[in-house]
Amino acid sequence: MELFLSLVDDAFFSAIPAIGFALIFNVPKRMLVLCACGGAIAHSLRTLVMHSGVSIEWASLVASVTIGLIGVYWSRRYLVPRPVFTVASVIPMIPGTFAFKTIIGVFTLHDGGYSAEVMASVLENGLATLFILMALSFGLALPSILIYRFRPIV
Amino acid sequence: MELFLSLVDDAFFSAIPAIGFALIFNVPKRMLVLCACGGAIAHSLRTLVMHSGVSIEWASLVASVTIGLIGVYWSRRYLVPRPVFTVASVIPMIPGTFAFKTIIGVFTLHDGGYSAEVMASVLENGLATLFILMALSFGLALPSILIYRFRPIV
Amino acid sequence: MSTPSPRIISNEQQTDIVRLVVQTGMRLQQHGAESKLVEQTSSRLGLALGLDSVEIALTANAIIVTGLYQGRCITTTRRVFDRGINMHVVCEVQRIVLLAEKQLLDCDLVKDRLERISAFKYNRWLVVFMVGLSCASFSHLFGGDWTVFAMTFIASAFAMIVRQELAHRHHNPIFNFGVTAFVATLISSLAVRFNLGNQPELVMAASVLLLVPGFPLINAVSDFVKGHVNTGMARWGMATLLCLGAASGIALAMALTGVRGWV
Amino acid sequence: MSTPSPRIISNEQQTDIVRLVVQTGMRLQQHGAESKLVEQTSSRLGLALGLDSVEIALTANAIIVTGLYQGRCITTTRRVFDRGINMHVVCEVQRIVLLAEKQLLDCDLVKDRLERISAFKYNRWLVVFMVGLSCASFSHLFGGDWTVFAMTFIASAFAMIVRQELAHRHHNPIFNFGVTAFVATLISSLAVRFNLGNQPELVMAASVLLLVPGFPLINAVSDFVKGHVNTGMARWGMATLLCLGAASGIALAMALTGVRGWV
Repeated sequence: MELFLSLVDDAFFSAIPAIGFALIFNVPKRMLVLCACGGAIAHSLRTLVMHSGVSIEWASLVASVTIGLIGVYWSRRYLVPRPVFTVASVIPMIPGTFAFKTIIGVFTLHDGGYSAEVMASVLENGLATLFILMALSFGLALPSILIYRFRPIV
Repeated sequence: MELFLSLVDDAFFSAIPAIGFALIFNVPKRMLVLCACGGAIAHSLRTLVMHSGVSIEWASLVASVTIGLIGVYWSRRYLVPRPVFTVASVIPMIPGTFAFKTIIGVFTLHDGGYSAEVMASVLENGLATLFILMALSFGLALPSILIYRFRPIV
Repeated sequence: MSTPSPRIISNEQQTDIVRLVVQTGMRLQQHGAESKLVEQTSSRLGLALGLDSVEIALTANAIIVTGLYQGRCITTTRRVFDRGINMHVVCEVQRIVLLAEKQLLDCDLVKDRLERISAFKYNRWLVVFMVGLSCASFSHLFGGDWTVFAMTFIASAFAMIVRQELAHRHHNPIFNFGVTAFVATLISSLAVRFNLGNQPELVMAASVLLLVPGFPLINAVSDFVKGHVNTGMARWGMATLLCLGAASGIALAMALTGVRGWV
Repeated sequence: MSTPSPRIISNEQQTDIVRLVVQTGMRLQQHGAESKLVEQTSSRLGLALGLDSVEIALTANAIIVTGLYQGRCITTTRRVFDRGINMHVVCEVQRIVLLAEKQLLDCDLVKDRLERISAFKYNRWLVVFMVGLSCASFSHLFGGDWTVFAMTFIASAFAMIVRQELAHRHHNPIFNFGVTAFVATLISSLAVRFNLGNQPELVMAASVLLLVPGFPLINAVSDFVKGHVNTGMARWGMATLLCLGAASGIALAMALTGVRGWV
């Protein structure tokens, strides 16, 4: 039950950034709901998968592959290109804090001089940022390179 | 007074490399004086700004933005493209020693095996090199991306 | 793909078709479509309008199209300027191409429709509000309480206003990202200074997330994976530069206020 | 930009103009102008000579130009070889374009003038002397005394002679940088071995500074910032390779002499 509540919270608060970024990308109005759904599904799925003990990168990959597949379905149904929904949907999973900590770490290394701890923090956060980003973007591309190799989706 | 003398020394010994590199770049004869002035102004300005407590990256940025702006003026006056003066003028501020120490550090890491101190030196020098280079080159571009967004300078 | 009925195309018509193809590709690339979509969609238009084959070379900021018809080939190139991501335009262009493929639009109609596509934009205050809420939601997802939520909303909404204002005046995007990050960090450093909320550093981290270059990054990887290495590297480079711009803005704000987030 | 008076252009004339445009762009790019300058200057020439619009696609080592006039388009491409940085040529080309824009030069005169531009070079001994003095000045700026100054002058002057000699024989620039750095480091390591001056290591650091790839680096960032990501990355890659070449030369000399600068 507690897990369920936290998943609902997760879903709600990741639907909002999905819509927010969809507005920045000027996604057509009638697709906004799909972006919100996509964002909610992706992030809460990732939380669920992580809850079962999978690490954040692999969980991100699972979530983004799922969104990629849902995107194929929506894309064929509404006859619009896939990135219209998928990119906004994965935005809530972008590793913002990791990236921020990496940058702050680099500044600290430069200003305050080298220290092993700061270096460790930069490396750990930097690698996490990189791996999660790769999982997200590669996951989105997977359906089209696996299934739709020879013909366009729409 | 001491500051003034050191600034004069600075200006003189950075005018020389500005001319030297202007010769390598085959800058037309009548522009050589401008390159010398640019080099002298840029480096002594940076020394002055650093003297007031600003770090070397931001001081480099200030100096290169100044050169970029002066370059706009000269460029419009003599009807020649801006890089003709500006590149040679910022050459004296290129972080030569930092870059050199970084390279030597990498060699030492390779030959002598990893050691935390050498790694620290590589990182600190490498970051300084990178930040100063970015400040210099971005600073030169700034006037044209801020003021001359829609039309050519000359 | 449908096989278009064979028809005779004059030299002028061929020129017109090639021009439509290049314009389609240009619009798609200008508004943030990935390279494969650009290539596929515009070559489909050319085939639908009766060319024998369409060959497209994409670079990071130009598109080169050759249209072949019965051994005649016409080549043209266009410079592509980045006009900001606009999925509305991408959808509209795609729809026109689909209609042309079903032979519902001829050359003139396609031209007409393409010219009539305007870059639809959402009301700016709606965007400001939603983007503020988005960053606030990020801070909630990262574990912030409601004070952090409110502070993040304020900081990122102001930052978004700055970003829109600068974009409206056609300022350079890297510069724009730097200034926006500077404003966001400046406002959110207040939270750290006055120690508001359970984790005031979260405000600083979350309020700059409106600058995540999501489209360039994902398009970059997509291009890479599908073999468009050159445009992929260009997009990746642009995403990196935008991040660097934002990082410089953060650095400047931190240097001025002396407030630092973590570590 | 001046608005050219309307005039009739035949197909042949259009071809001629496009050829002049592509040659202008080629010469600028060959001699180290940044991409925006190349694009802007050559498209201005096309407009000044009467074309309706000029579209230019730049890649790292080729230029593709389409010139449009009343619906007719002519496209041509040229391979661009790096001929070394020469600001004299860039200035001359820019001047011709400015004159053409003021309608003081017609197509034939522009052609004539463009062909007459020769790549002016300074007297090589003057360059050797001034470059030696430049590196010596660097050593002074870094805090070296007059012995260091003199040693740096000698090392870098010799290195510059080697660099010119190799460049004159059209050797590969990366190889050239390696050999030059090797010579500079070999000579300057004498200062460290015999412990000359207050900081003999400075001689080693300063004498290789004649190899700083200033133009590629600054042009790279300039291209990046102005949206020419592809050419920017190519320039950045070239600058990195030149640095790597120089670093290998330094490494080889240090391995042979056993003398090392700092750490």
